[in-house]
Amino acid sequence: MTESLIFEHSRSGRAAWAQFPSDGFDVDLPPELARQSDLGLPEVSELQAVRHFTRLSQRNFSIDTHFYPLGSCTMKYNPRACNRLAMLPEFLSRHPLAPVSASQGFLACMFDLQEILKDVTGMRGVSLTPMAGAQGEFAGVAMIRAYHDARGDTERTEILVPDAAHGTNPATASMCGYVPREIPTDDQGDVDIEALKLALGPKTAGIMLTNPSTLGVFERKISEISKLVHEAGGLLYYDGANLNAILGKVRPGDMGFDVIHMNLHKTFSTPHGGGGPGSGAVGVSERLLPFMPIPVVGQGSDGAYRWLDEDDMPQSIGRLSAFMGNAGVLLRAYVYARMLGRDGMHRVAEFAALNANYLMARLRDAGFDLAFPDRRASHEFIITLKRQNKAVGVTATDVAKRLLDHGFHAPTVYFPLLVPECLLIEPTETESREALDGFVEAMIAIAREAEDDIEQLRGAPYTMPVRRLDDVRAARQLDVRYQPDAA
Amino acid sequence: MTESLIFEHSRSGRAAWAQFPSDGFDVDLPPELARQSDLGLPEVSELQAVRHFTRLSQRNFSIDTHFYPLGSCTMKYNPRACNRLAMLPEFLSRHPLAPVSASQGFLACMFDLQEILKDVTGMRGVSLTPMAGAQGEFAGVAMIRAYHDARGDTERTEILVPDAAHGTNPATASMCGYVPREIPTDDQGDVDIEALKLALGPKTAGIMLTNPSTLGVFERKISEISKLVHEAGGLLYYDGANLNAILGKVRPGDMGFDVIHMNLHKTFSTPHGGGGPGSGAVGVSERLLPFMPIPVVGQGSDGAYRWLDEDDMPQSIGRLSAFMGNAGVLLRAYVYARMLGRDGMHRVAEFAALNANYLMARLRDAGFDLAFPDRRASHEFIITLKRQNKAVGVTATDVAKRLLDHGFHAPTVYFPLLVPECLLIEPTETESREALDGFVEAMIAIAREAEDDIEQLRGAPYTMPVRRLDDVRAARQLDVRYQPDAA
Amino acid sequence: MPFIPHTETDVEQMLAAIGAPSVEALFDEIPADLRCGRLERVPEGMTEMEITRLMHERADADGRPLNFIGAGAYEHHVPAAVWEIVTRGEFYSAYTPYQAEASQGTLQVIYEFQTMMCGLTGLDVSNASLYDGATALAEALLMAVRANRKSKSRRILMPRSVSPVYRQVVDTICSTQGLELVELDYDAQAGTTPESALAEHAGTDVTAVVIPHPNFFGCFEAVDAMTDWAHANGALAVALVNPVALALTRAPGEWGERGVDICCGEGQPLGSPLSSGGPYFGFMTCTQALVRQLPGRIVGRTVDLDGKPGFALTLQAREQHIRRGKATSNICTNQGLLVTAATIHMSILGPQGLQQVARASMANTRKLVAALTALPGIEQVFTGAGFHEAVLRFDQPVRPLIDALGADGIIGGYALERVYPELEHCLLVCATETKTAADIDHFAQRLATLMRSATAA
Amino acid sequence: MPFIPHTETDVEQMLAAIGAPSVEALFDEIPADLRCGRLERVPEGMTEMEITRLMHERADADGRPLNFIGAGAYEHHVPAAVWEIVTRGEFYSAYTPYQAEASQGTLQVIYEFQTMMCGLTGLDVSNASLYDGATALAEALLMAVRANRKSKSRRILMPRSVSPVYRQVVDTICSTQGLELVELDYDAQAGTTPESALAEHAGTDVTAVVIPHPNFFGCFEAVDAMTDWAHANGALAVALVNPVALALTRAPGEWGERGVDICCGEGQPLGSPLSSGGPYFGFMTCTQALVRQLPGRIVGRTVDLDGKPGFALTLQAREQHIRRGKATSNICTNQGLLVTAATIHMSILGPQGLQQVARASMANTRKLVAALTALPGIEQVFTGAGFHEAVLRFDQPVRPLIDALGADGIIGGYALERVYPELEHCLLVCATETKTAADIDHFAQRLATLMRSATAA
Repeated sequence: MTESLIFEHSRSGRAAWAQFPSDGFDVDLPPELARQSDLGLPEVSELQAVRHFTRLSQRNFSIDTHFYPLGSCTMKYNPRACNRLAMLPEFLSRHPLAPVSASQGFLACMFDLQEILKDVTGMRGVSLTPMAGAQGEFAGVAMIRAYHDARGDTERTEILVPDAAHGTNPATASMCGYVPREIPTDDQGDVDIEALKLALGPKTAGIMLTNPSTLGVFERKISEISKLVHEAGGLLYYDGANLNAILGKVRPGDMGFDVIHMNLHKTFSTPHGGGGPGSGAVGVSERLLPFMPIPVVGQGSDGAYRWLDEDDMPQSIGRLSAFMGNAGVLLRAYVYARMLGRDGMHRVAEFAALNANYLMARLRDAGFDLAFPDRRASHEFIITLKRQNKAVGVTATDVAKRLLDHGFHAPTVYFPLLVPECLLIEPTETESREALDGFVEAMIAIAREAEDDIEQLRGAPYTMPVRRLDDVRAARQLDVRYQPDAA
Repeated sequence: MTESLIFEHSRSGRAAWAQFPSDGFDVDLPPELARQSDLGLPEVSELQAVRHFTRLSQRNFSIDTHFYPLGSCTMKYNPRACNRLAMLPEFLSRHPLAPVSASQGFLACMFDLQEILKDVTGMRGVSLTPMAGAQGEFAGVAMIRAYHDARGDTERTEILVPDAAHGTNPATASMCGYVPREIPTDDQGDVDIEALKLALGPKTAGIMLTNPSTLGVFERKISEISKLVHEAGGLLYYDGANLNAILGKVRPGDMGFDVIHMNLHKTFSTPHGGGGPGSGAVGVSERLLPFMPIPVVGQGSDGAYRWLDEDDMPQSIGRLSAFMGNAGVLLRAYVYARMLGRDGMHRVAEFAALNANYLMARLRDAGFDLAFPDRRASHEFIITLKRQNKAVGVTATDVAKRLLDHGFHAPTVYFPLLVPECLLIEPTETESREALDGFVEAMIAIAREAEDDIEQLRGAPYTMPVRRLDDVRAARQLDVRYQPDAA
Repeated sequence: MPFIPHTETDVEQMLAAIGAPSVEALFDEIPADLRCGRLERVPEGMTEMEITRLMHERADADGRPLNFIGAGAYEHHVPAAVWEIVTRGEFYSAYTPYQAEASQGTLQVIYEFQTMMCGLTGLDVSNASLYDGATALAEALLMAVRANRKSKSRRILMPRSVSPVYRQVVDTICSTQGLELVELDYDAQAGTTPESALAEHAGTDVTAVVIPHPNFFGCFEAVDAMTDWAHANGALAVALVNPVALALTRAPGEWGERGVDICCGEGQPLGSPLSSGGPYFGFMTCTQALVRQLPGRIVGRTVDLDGKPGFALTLQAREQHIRRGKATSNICTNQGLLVTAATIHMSILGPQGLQQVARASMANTRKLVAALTALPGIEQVFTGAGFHEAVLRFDQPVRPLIDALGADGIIGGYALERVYPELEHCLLVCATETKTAADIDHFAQRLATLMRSATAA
Repeated sequence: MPFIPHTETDVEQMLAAIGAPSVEALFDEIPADLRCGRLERVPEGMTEMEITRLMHERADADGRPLNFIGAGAYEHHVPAAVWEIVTRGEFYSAYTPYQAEASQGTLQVIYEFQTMMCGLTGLDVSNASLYDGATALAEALLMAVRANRKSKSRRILMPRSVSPVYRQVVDTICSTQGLELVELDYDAQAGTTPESALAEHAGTDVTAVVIPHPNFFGCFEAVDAMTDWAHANGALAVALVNPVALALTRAPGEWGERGVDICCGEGQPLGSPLSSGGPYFGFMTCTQALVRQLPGRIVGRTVDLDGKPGFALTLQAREQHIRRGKATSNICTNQGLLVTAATIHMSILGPQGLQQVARASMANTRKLVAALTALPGIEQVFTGAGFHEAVLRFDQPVRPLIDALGADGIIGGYALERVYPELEHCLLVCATETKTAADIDHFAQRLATLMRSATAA
C-alpha cells in the first residue's frame, strides 16, 4: 500500500494546537521583511503526524527488525541504554556554551571517552569533534598537511590511496588540496609493495589505509609499509572504518599509524539513524598532538575538566563544527564503551571474526566463490557472482533484492570496485549463529532460483512496499520535492 | 510470515550479559527450598529480544497506525506528552510508601486531578484508586451497599440493569452480592419506563446506567428515572464508559446520579495498552462521600497534601489495591486534562458528536441501516446488517474482517446484544474528516463485494499476518502455553 | 483546539451532510435544564511546553531518594530496552485484541507471558494478568470458592504474615460475597506461620489456605507442610509469591506432595517501575483442572483458515461480556502493557539474570541487616533466612527517624507498628540489587548519627 | 559477554565449520609482534544498571539551568511525539537507504524534508542535510566556487556579523582549497553590514557573498541589497539563515531581484534538542540550475517495476563513492536522524506553529532586553529590530557576572569580547518561547543584585 505524503494530509487551518502558544505576540518586524509566501509546511493534526511517521517507520529494514549484514557498515546492535542515557533531560537541555562550572558531568564523560579511545587505538591524543567518518578523514589529512607545513616541508603534494579504498579517501585527499594517487592491490588483497615503492618519494605527504582493508583481509605487510612511508617522509593515516575487526587485538598506533579516525557509529555502536549522525573521533601519535582539531577536553590539576581551545593549542587545524561535534552521539559511544569494558573490547573483534569466518565457510561450502579464498576473513568477506553471472546472467543486485524477500537486508554490493558482481558481507559480533544459518539458507535458495527461474529472480523484490525502483528515471526526471500543482 | 516464539530463539547458556550482576553473591537459602527445575524463561541475547518484540509490535493495529473506531472503547489519540511526562525518572522511581514530605509533587498532581474530575462530572468527591472501569463499578456498587447498610436499610437485594448494558454491570452487581435485574429498552433505545416502575420497590438498591447508553443514544427520560429510583429508595450509578459523549455538555451529578466511575483510559485518553492498564476513578454525591475507597488525597490548611485513609474515612468501603491504584495512568490523565483545559473539555463531546453524526449520515446515505434511525448519534452509533444478512448471508464478522484488509480496525461487533448483526461505531473526536470518508468508501466497497462475491468476503482477511482464526479449536484444543516436548 | 483536526470548512460541510444547523444542535436530545455551563473549576488549557515544565518541577520536588523500602513494591533494574519497546505505539495505543488477526503482536506476547508464568510457578495455566497482586489474591480466593465445590464454608485461612494491605483489599472485595477470612498468627521468633496455627483448624471445613512466599516480613514459610495440610484438610492451597524469589526457590507447583492449586502474586518486580504504586499487574496460574474457573483473559494458540498457527483470546465463555451476571469475575481490562513489559523483561534477563537479581537482592538485604544491627539499639526481630526484606527493632520510635532520613534523601523503611501493633519500634527494610555497599554504608552512617542525636535529646 | 549471543556450543561448532582450532587462530594473519595485550586503561565493564546510575549522577551534576543564551543553538520546545518516533528502532537503527525498496520509510521522510526546506527557503532543491550549520556554510562556499565558473578568484565576502565560530570552521575546511575569505566589517550602530563595506569590492572578482539572516547579533541585514549587489558583481549570493526566522520573514529565494543562489543554515532549531552542541544538522537548498553542484545526498521520487511511486537516492554520480577524488564533497553520512526529527517537528508545528514560535521568541527577547536595560549600567548596543538575540553592554566586566549567575542556575548569555574585542563588556542574550515573564524577572533581579554587589565591592 502506498503511504500518502504528509502534504496530502494537509488542510488549511488544521494544526496541532497543543504545540505552540496561541496568544498574540507583539513583534516589530520591518514591513519590507515580512513574509508573504506560504511556508510550504503541512497543516496536520498531531495524530495525523504521529500516524504518518509511525507508518513510514514500518517501511524500513533496520537492525532492530532484521539481520543487516551490510559490509563495511558494522550494523551491530545499538544498545537501548545508550540512547536512553544520552537522552536524560539534563544532557538534552545542556547548552553547548554553558559555563564549565555547570558542565563537569558532561565533560567527565567526554574526558573518559577520550582516554578509552586512546587506549584502544594506541594513540597519544584523541579529539572527539569530527562529526562523521568523512570529517574525521578530513581532520586526519589536514593534520598531516599541518605537520608538513609546520616543518616547512611544503613540496609534498600527493596522498597515496590503495585502489580498494573507500571513495571518501581520495575525495578527502582532494578536499585537503592533495592529489590522490592510487596504489594497486595484489591478488591476495594486500597492497602491491613494489608499486608502493615506486610511488613513494619527496612528493609523498602520506598514505591512507584501512586495515583490515575493504577487501576484508588484514594487510600483513603493514610494518613494512609503515617503514617505507616513514622513510620517504610521509605519514600513515588509518581509516577507522574497519576498527571493529581488530578491537583489542592490534592497535593502529602499534602498527605505526600517525593518525586514525574512528567511526563511532560503527565500532562503538551508535545508531546509524538512516544515514547519520555519525561521529568520527580522531586519534594521533605524539608528533601530531599539537595539530588536533579543537576543542578537546582537558583536566586541570584540581581534577576539574575544561575545554582546550586555540589558546591551549595554537597549532590546531582549527574547528570543525560550531561547537564540539556530535556530543549526543559521543555520550552513546561512552555508555557503550563502559558497558563493554576492557574484556568486552577484546570480545568485539573475536566474535566479529568468528561470525565472519563461519559465514564465509558456510557460503563457500554451499558453492559460492570467495574473492580471497586463501585468506582469513576479518570481520567481513567478499563473495563474487562472476561465475554465476556468466552462466545464467544473475547479478549482485538480483541477489540483493531477493534477500529482502527472505527477510534479510542485503550485503553491500559492487564494493569494493575491484571485485566483479561482489557482495561484501559483515555479520558483526552481535548476531546469533541461527541468524547466520538462516542467511545461508536464503542464499542457497536464491542460487537455486537463479538456475531454475532467473526471470522470477530478476523481478525481486516482491514483498516490499515497492518493487524494484527505476533509478535511471529518478536521475533523469528529477523529482526532488512535492509540487502539488505540477502533478 | 510467522514470527517464531521467543522460546524458539533460546539456547542454553545465552544471556543479555549487561543486564545483571555477574559476581557470586552469598545467599543462605535453606537447601530444601532451593529450586531444581528450570525457570522456563528463554535464554536470548538482548538483540534477539529487541528484534523479536519490535517485530511482534508490527503485527498490531493501533491508534498510532490505524483508524480504530471500536465502539464503546473511545480509541482516540493518546498524546505522547502524557507518556513522556508520566515517565520522568522521578515519577518512575517514586516508591508508593515514600513519606508525604518527599511526595508533594506527585500528590499535587493527584489532588488537582481529583478537583478536575469533580467539576467535569458534577460530583462532590472523587477517589482515584480503582484500577479499571470494572473495579470502579465494583467500588460504586459497594458504596451503594455501604450506604444502605449504614442506614440499616438491609433488605435491598436487587440492582436494576438495562438489557443494553455492558456485561460488567450485571457481573459487578453479582460480585457485590446483589441480584442483577434486567430492565428492557424501548424501540427508541430509551429505558422502558413502565417496566422500570414495575421493577422498582423496597428490594431496589439502585440502578446502573450509562448515558448515552450503549445503544449510542442519550437517555432522554433520565430526570424521570432519577426521580423514580430515588423515590423508591434506590441510588443511581453512572457507568462512565460513555462519558466522552457528554464531556462539558451535561454532568452526571446534574442528572441525579449518586455515583459514577470514569474510564480514564477512554475519556482521558490514557493508553489502552493492548488491554490495559485502565483506570476507573469514582465520583460520588454528598451522601456517598464517607464511603469512598481509600486512599484519597487531601490538602491540609498549610497547603500540604496528604493521604486520607481509614483514620480519616472510617466508613470507607476500604482499599482496592495494594497502594493507590494505577498512579502512572493517573499522571497521564492529569497531563491530558491540563492540556485540554476548560475549553478543550467542552470540545471533546462536540467533535466526538460531530464525527459520529457525520459518519452515521454518510453510512445511512450509502445504504446502511441504522439501528436507531430517528435518533441523534451520541459519540457512537449502530448499524445493523440484518437485511444484508438475510439477503446474501453476510455477517458482521465478515465486514469486520474485511475492513482490516482496507486498513481500518473493525468497529465493535455483536454488541449491544439487542441489535442483530450490528456494528457499534465510535470514531472519536481526534479523527479527521478524511479518515471518516475513507472508512465510508471501504464500507461501500465491502457492501458491493458482499453482493458480488460473498465467498471472497468470507475468506477475509487476506493481508494480515494470519487469515481468519479458528476460535472453536482454540477453546477445544486448549494450547495456552508453549510446551516444546508436546509439539 | 488541542487534538481536534477539524477545519472550519470541515465543520460546515459535515454539519451540512448531517443536516444539522450547528454543533450545538447535535445535543438537542439532552433536556435543556440538564445542560451544564462552562466548567469553571477546570483550569485553562496549557500547551505541551507549559505542562512539560510544570511536570518537571513537580517531579523535581520529589527527587530520586535512595530507597530502602519494599513492603510489596521493589526497586529493580529494568533494562532500557523494555520500556522503549513497550511504549511503541503499536503496543501502547492498541486495544484488547478482540480482532485477533489485527492483534497478533499483543496476542503472541501474552501467550509467551503465560508460558513464562507457568514455568516460573510450575503450574499448567496462566491468565493474561489481573490488576495487581492484592486483587489477584482476592480473585484467587473467589476462584478457590468456586473451584472447591466440596467445601461449603467459604472459610479462608489467611496468615497474618500476609501483607496487611493485601488482607484489607481481600476484605473489601470478598466481604460482599460471604467469604470468611480466618487469621493465622505468626510465630514471634520465626516470623512465620507455626504448624500449630493450622492445626487448630484441622477437621473444620476450610475452603482454601493462603501461603505467602516469602511472607511480608521476608521470611520463608513452611510451604510444603502448609500445602500438604491444605490438601489433607480438603482445602485448596493458594500460593502468594514474589516471582523473583522463585528464581531461587522451588516452584509452587512442586510444593508438598501435589503442589499448590492456585498461585498468584504481584508482577511488579518483573519490569514495572515503582511508579508510586502502579500500574503494576497481578498474575495467576493454576492447575489444568481449574482452568475454567480462572478469571481474566486467556490467550490460546490455534490455526487460521490456511492451517497456519496464530493466537486468539480463548475460553471467553467465562467472561463478563458473555456470561454477564454469572461471569467468573467482572474483570474486563487486564494490565496488558505491564504484561508486555514483563514478557520483554523476563526475556532479556532470562533464567540467569533473574537468579542473579534474586541472589544480589538477598545478599544485599543481608548486608543491610548486618550494617544496621551493628549499630547500638538495633536488632533483627526474626530468625532464619529471608528474602528481600527484614524486620529490625529499634530502641526508639522509628517514625521520627524515617522523617529525618527522608529529609536527607533516604527512604529508610516501612514502620510496622501501625499495622502490627505488637511490632512496636519495628522497621521493615529492604535492599535490592540496585543498592551498593556505599549506599548501605551511607544509610547506616546517617542512621547512626540520627539515633545518637535522638538519644542525646 | 555483553551483546555477544554465542554459547560455548556455538563457538565450538562454528570453529569446527571454519576449521580453526580456536578463536585466536582467526587472527593468525596479524604479525605476532603487533598484537596488543590487555587494554589496561579501559575500565572494567559495567552493567547497564551501574552505568545508568553513573550517567544519572553526571546529568544531575550539570542540572537543568535557565538558559538565556543562544549564539547559534536555540532552546525551543520539541513535541514529545518527535523523539518518541525518531527513536523507533526502524528509524534509529537503519543505515543509509542504499537498498531503496527496504528503506522507503527513511527515503520518504527525506523527500518530505527536502520539500519543506524548499518551501521555507523559497528555493528549488534541497539536499538531505549536512553535518551542522557551520559545515553547511563551508560546503556552500565550496559549492559556490564550483558553480561560479565565471569567477576565478575564489574570493568570498564574509561579513564579520557571521558567527565567529562559523568563520573559523569555514577557514579550517576551505583554507586547503585556496578560498580567500574577505571580511566585511559591521556598522557599529546598526550591527549590520553597511552598503559601503560591499561597495569597496565593486568591480573586483568576487565568487560569492555570504548574507546572514539574522546575523550573529540577531540583527536583520539588508538582504535584498546584498543579494542584488552580489548578482550585479558576478558573485553568487549565499544566504545563511535561521530557519525559524523564515517563518516571519521573506524567503531567501525572494530576496532582491532574483533571489539567492544557495541557502544554508543550522537546522537545530527544528526539533534538535540543545544536547551540548550536537548532533544537529546543516541544511542547504539552491536553485534548480545548481543542482548538480549540490553536495550531500538527495532523494528523488520515481516509479517501480509496476509503475507505482517510490523513492530512491538520486544524482549519486556527484558523490564520493562514485566520483572518488572528483566528488563534490567527501561527505558520506548525513544527519538522517535529525532530519527525521525536523520533518516530524515541522509537520507537527506546521506553518502556524512555526510562526508563533518565531513571534514568541522575538517578543520574549524584546521583553528580556527591556527588563535588563531597565537596570542601571546596561544598555542595548545595536539599534533596529532583532530576532532571537540582542547585544547588551555592561558598565563592568561580564565574565564574573556570568559565573555568578551560573552558580544560581542561570546561563546568562554569551560574552562577546573574546571574539569581538571591540565589544568589551558586551553580552549576547536570547530568550526563546520557552521563557516566561517570571523567568525574565528572575534573571533581571539576580543580575541587579549581582551588579550592585560588584559595584559596591
